[in-house]
Amino acid sequence: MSYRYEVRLAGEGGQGVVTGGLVLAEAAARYEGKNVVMTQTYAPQQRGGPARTEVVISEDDIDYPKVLEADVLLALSQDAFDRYYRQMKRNGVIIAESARVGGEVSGHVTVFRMPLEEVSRQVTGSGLSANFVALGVISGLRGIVSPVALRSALRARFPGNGREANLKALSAGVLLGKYMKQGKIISPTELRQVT
Amino acid sequence: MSYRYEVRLAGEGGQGVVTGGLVLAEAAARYEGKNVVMTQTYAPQQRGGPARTEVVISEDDIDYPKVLEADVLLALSQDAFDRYYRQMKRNGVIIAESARVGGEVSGHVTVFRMPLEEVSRQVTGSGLSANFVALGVISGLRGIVSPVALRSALRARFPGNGREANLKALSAGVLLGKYMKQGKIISPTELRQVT
Amino acid sequence: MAVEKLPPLQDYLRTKKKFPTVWCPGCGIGIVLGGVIRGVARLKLNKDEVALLSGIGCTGRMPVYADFNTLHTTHGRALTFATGLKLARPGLKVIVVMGDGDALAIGGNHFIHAARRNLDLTAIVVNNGIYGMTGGQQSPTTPLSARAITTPYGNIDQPFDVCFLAKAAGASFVARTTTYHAGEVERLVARAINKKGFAVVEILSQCPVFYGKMNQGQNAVEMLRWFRDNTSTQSVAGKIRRGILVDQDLPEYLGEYQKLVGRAQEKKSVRKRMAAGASK
Amino acid sequence: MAVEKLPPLQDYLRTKKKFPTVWCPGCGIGIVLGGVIRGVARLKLNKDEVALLSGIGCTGRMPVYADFNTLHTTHGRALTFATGLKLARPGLKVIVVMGDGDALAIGGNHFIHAARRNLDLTAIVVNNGIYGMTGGQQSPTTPLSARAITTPYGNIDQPFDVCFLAKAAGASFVARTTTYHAGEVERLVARAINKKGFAVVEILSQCPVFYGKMNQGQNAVEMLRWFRDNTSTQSVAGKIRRGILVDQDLPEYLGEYQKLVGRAQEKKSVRKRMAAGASK
Amino acid sequence: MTWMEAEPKEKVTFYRQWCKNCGICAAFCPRAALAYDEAGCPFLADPAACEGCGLCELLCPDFAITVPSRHEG
Amino acid sequence: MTWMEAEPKEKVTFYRQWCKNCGICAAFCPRAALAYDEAGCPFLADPAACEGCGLCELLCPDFAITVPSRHEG
Amino acid sequence: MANRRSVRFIQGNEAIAEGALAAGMGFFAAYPITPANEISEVLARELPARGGIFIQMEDEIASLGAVLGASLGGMKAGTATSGPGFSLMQEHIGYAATAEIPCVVVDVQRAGPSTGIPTHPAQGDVMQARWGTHGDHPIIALSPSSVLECYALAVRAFNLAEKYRTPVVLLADEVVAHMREKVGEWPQLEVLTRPAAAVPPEWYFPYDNDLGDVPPLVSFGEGYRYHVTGLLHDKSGFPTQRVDEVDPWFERLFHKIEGNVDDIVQVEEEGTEDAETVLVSYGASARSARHAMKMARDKGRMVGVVRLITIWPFPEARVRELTRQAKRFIVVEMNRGQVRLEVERVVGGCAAVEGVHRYDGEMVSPLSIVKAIEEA
Amino acid sequence: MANRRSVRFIQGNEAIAEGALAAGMGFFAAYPITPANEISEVLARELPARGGIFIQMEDEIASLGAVLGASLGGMKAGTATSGPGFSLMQEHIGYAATAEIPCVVVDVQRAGPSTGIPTHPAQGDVMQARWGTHGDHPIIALSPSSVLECYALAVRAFNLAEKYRTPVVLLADEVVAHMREKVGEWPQLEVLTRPAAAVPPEWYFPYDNDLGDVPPLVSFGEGYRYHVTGLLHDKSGFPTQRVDEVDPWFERLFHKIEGNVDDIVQVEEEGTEDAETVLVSYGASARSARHAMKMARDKGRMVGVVRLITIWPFPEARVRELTRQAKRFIVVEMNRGQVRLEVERVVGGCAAVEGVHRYDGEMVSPLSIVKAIEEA
Ligand SMILES: Cc1ncc(C[n+]2csc(CCOP(=O)(O)OP(=O)(O)O)c2C)c(N)n1
Ligand SMILES: Cc1ncc(C[n+]2csc(CCOP(=O)(O)OP(=O)(O)O)c2C)c(N)n1
Ligand code: SF4
Ligand code: SF4
Ligand code: SF4
Ligand code: SF4
Ligand code: SF4
Ligand code: SF4
Ligand SMILES: [Mg+2]
Ligand SMILES: [Mg+2]
Repeated sequence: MSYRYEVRLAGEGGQGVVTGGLVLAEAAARYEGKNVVMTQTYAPQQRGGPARTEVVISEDDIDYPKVLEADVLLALSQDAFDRYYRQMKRNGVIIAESARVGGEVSGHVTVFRMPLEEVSRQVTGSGLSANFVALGVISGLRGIVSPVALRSALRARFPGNGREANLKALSAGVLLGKYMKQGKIISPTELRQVT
Repeated sequence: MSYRYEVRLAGEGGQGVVTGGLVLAEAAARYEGKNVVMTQTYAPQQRGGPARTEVVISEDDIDYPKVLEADVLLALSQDAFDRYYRQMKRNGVIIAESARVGGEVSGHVTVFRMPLEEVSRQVTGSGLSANFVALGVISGLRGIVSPVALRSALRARFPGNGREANLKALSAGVLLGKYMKQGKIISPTELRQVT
Repeated sequence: MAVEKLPPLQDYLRTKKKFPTVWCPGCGIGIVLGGVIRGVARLKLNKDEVALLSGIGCTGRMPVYADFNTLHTTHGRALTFATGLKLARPGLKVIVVMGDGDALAIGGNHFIHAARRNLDLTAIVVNNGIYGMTGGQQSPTTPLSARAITTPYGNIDQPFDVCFLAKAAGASFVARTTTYHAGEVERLVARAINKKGFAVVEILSQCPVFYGKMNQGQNAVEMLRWFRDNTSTQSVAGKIRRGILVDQDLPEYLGEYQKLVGRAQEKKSVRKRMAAGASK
Repeated sequence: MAVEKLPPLQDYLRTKKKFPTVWCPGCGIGIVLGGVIRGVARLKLNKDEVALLSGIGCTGRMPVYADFNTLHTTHGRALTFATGLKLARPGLKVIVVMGDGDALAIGGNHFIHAARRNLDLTAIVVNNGIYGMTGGQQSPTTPLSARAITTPYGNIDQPFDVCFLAKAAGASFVARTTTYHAGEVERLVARAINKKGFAVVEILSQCPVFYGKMNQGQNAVEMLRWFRDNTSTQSVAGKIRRGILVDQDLPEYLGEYQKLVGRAQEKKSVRKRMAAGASK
Repeated sequence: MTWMEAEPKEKVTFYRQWCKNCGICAAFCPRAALAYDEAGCPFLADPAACEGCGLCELLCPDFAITVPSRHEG
Repeated sequence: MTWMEAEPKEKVTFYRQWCKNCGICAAFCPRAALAYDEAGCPFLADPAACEGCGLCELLCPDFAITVPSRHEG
Repeated sequence: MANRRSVRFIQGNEAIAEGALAAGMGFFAAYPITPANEISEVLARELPARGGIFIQMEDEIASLGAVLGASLGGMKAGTATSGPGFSLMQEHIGYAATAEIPCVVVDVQRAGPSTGIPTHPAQGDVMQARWGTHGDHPIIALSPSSVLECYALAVRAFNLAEKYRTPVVLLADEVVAHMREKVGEWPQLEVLTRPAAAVPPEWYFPYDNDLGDVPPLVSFGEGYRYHVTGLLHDKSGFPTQRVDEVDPWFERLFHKIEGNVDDIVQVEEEGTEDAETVLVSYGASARSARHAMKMARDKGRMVGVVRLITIWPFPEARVRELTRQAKRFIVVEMNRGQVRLEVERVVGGCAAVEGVHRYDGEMVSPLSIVKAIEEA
Repeated sequence: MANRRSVRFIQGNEAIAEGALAAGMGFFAAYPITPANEISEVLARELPARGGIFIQMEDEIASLGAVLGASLGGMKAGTATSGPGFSLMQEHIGYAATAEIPCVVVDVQRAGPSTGIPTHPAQGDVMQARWGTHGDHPIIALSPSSVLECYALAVRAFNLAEKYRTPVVLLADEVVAHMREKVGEWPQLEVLTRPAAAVPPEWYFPYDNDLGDVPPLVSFGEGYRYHVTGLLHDKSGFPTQRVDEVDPWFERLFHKIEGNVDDIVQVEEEGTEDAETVLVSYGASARSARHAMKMARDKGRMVGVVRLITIWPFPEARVRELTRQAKRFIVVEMNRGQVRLEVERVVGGCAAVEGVHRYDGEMVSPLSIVKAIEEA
């Protein structure tokens, strides 16, 4: 079996974890020719309840479609973090929205707490593209899917409005991710420069 | 196993085979202390379709509740006769309404074709009590259930109107049955005298 | 009305197979069957283009006798089958006969929704105020304080006014008559078949064996007399109104659906053209 | 109206457990819940003597939040449970909240039969013209040509007039209001609870997330404005009538059933006496 | 004799096999032209009185009566 | 702070935890007395204007507003 | 004379109605259907005379809905139907199982599938009684074989429903329902009533999984104000999706039935002590089987009968035990082999399993059973 | 680039809808329910654009009723629902089986029983698909495991429905229905259409039992004017109670399915050639099983997977065959052991039968399967 890359995006309804997952998955599937399975879990709440998307990426056939141990967890809410921070691979990475998630994790997992919404606000004027900032970070940091593929997938999903803002957020995330990969810590002012 | 007496009453809806069966069964059950099971088969027709009642009488427990091979078949219609004349015990007796049933039966079964409705009309003024004439015949001829028990059961079933006519029909039948038992053949005129 | 000659009725009946009918002597359902067949004959419809559907009940046994495309469905659901059939075969005249229990107890929802949707169906409710088939239980049209097997102390449920309900639900055509007025049955059924949209004909009918027997021991003749004496084509106090109660032109479902298909196909071709343009 | 003080609302809510609600921001169902609770509070009913039932849907989630005897039944069937509960416990005030799909699509038959039977129940229909819970499909009250997930080319089904249907089916009390008229909700619910017999209150409500979004992208505020501007307590052309549309005194089912019990017991004792006499 | 072939030249024809003796036809004949035989089946007792109105045919629940003048062929 | 204990002496009290920022309350206040803070929650921006009519309480779908003068105790 | 007067000759359906009354049923809602109608007929007359409630509803779905509402209101409640109506009741049967609301559903089986032959018998709904509703759920089903047993099992059905807070199906068949037998005074049978809550409202949890198999059900209107739903729920009755709340509930739900099979399961045996061939049957068919057994024994065959009084939960243990001695099982039923599937599964190759099946609206004849026995 | 454009990343429900369209479905009637809604969403858009009919009905009973009417009118017709709606459809499923009207019912299974957890997966309706309606009747049920298979089995479901004049249940589950996978151009699949009658109207019998397993069904309105009923019927379609007419019909009805299992039954196997332990699974759970198999094989365990594509009729022959070699069967399913009962029955003691079951709304994890494998 070739490597099985497992990404879990979790937060609340309205935070765009499903759209984020979709763009990530389509990028890998349509633009990089990988096998990809995406699943999502719905809550009874119409809006605002817990939302979760899981994307499994592999060169091989994918049997079990859900995340067993995540390579990457995106936690956009405290609840999401608390539920899932344990189900990680060795050397897994957690990217958490610093404005919403607190708490410590010990062990072999790296946690990046980042002001994703703040970044989104800075680049797009609204916090709504935090999901794409996060996708960019994941791409920049772990290289699962290339920024080019992500951009193409995003363009295909958003033919009209929202496209430009989301692309900006994505690029900002990519840059951030690359910085982080180099071990840099980014101050808010640097952030502003980056984006 | 003690003797299992099986009576099948068959005809069309409206001819009173169910009521007849009920009186026969209740006579045996309530007034002679026998075990009795009665079943009936319904047709889709509201009125006028084939109707069938089966009464099984025994001193013992009765398991199978339907007639296997009848001791007595009352056939009030041609259809009833054609359907059931084969399913008889050795030495079984078929009592058939002569105004409605034709056809020959060979073998170890005795067929009495009798103008039951005519008798009923003569004694009660209407042909509707033919079923009770037949019950009387069965009692008189085979003695399965005593006339006294039949009369009591009939009285219990018909508190009000119809009681007297039906009782008359029953008595006529009993007499007829006794005559027949003695091997007598009854002409229409004799009939009139009997009743 | 000029007396118009009808084709011989046996042309419309499965005379060789299924007669005499299962119904009790004097039952009104046979009169309704005659009316329906005369209505069809009056319109000179080809038997192949008529479908007669029913639910379950004594009334539900009607299709067996008529030489159309006939469908005996489940209890209460005939209108749902009719909806599918009519949409799939718009060329068929789809006539649905139902008992009062069939149409309005278990089938009440389909009845009001069919009326609302206004698909071009003809719904005939044979209202005998009782469940005949199952042996005389109350129905949603059993009159107050009437006796039935399940109302031995008199009925306390308000009965439906079938026609008013059909109207409130949105039917295009609503009419009422009785088995005594057999000629009206024929004419109203013909009118209903010709009406574009959901058309309801309520026919008060006699079940002498259960309803009649349990209620003053009326026989068929007495029940027909009651229909004669207690109904009127005028609004008369104390009498049940007969005749056409609603006849309005509302958008019929099939027609609307055809338009919708047009919109959908236009949209699709626009989408295609745009896609073609984009790929240039 | 004199301003009357109400008890603190939290007394009626399961505040510790289930808040905030599952509903989307701006959804009208919360306003209706408030109105129902204020209606109950206004009548100073003991919480133990109130039962709040619902079917399935966004509206169906209402009972969870109210500190009464609460029952979340199956889709469309709440009125049937209510019928059993009320007959078994006549002392309970039984209030049934239903969505438009719940009450009138799958539940339409129970709705008209409950109205016909006229048992003392309070039926509240939260009419948002859409299926909220399942993601925005058309409902039997979706206006003509409106968009829904299952009417991408515009709705072609005639909508029901809920109040007219309730009237035709036999309800004792029928009223209509909107979530914008939240004070009316409270008053009408109180009136409906106090009415002996089957009482219906239809409340036009906003589903901004599906209905609003798919139809001119209206948000909650815009939808409430629409209710304000397009309804009236008077008969005004082009406006939807609000207020009490039917208020009639009909025999209530429980009362009639009590009388029936009396008749039955009398008959039984007569039978017994006759039997006793006969055995002498 | 099959259905509808019975007594073709009469004003009113009866198909006895299908008659269930319900009593409706004679009860409502406006000219009292019908009567019942022993078996309960109707017959045209007063042919002269019959005006061929067809009511008996319409009201018979069992298709046992035809008034030929009202039909084609 | 539990529900309804918030700011008991105000003309209008808000329970922010339940507010979903729907925008209804301020939109319909007849005296335009309400405004929203950064988080989208309402506050009584013009206490003097408020007439205590209670509409904001009635229209809030989330029980996040109380007008204490309209309640007992 | 007094004796004679107390002897009656009545139908199974009437006995079911009288059993339900004896069990304390105060509420009955139904929709007419052949061959269950006599049950309603008796109850429409008798319930009001006792102050109870009889109501004819608009359909079968509504009937069971009303029954569940009444049961939550504190009345023992039941309904009766046949195949087509039983199919329509399936959603509410699942609701009753999930919300744990006691109720009794009488299904008088008639020849199916679909409208079938409404007036003829069958036993074609046996698997449906177990599996007719969606999702996993436990159920109890009983099958009477005589008029007396119609009465006794009606009482027992209500007892089990209350004791285990569960829907109970009384699976009769047209033969037993319409058959008339002689009955005397009814036997005095124990009648169980719903236990009261032992705790005050603040401590009451309608679905407490730590309180043993069956937490007591307090009626609506008695001051306990809890929530009931068909969603999966926590111990208070509120909806939950949490696995740690759902799992213990499921465990209790199934355990209350599976852990009490000794109490719930009843079979009757005749001749099984020394039987090489065991006839497995139930309801009216068991009468054919017993008749055949006697005939076969007369011919010297070692045949016994196990009659299933409880069909669900299936009397697994007893059937398995019998494989120690019996070489053959012949399942006799008026269907195409439904209980036979269970017998095959349970016997697991330890003995031959055959069947004598009939599903065209007629009873299985004892002669065809004897033939099957002799064919070995 | 062309290739990339034809690659889509879609949900199982969308694939089902597209498969139905590819199969020539012209009529779809449904009532909304989670998690089946996307099927309606696609069809509400696509059917009218192709001149077909999409109609949302007032409930599930009406939906299937309309489907049957349309099918008799000559259109291929289907509906989609989930557990609660599937329960309500049971009466009409029996009608379709009895009147032999082709139709497809998609049941996207969600966590039950009752309302359960509407957004979570389960496979709890497997036995219901077989036994949910009253009376004996045959049925076909298929279970897809991937998005591509959602498409392919939708086509196959319509083909089988038409070929055998029978209702076919497409038993999906929430995982497969909502899961997204990459799909390219759909494969070209054979599409069967209803055969025309070979005889003129006078000679046509819609239920001719002498014409082979499946007499052709002529549509209403084509000049054949026959009768259709849910009552047991003779070869013309008219009601009958005659055993000599009913029995041959029953025989053909069951034979058309049971006699054609080779055509109808499909399983997919991996690693069964040398497996000591065989995992039996289907739908989404089969993905867990295959994952577990690979893990176990990595650890040197001889494990294989039989994936049931056809669930009903049960792939009895193949499972029985496997007992020659396999010592253990482990049934993996999102329910409390439904297919497991069938496996136990069929294996008949020739091998151990165990199960890994989960029914709380979550998928079976491959790890728990591996654990079960290793526990032996
Ligand atoms: C689902 C279902 N429930 C009940 C029945 C039994 N049933 C058959 S006909 C009928 C009612 C008959 O009354 P109505 O519809 O008024 O027709 P009528 O016989 O009076 O013409 C009933 C309840 C059934 N066949 N199916
Ligand atoms: C038998 C059944 N069919 C379908 C569903 C799915 N379902 C749940 S809620 C709902 C309709 C919701 O619409 P409405 O009643 O108008 O309530 P709203 O959500 O708009 O308040 C449907 C179809 C179900 N739960 N049960
Ligand atoms: S029972 Fe009543 S409705 Fe049915 S056939 Fe007889 S008279 Fe007609
Ligand atoms: S979906 Fe619509 S009805 Fe449901 S909670 Fe949201 S806004 Fe309200
Ligand atoms: S046609 Fe008219 S007048 Fe002549 S017999 Fe018939 S009803 Fe009487
Ligand atoms: S109306 Fe018809 S069935 Fe009745 S008596 Fe006259 S001919 Fe016979
Ligand atoms: S009480 Fe009335 S005036 Fe005061 S803030 Fe609320 S809505 Fe405005
Ligand atoms: S109405 Fe309520 S929920 Fe909406 S913004 Fe105002 S306080 Fe918040
Ligand atoms: Mg009727
Ligand atoms: Mg709604």
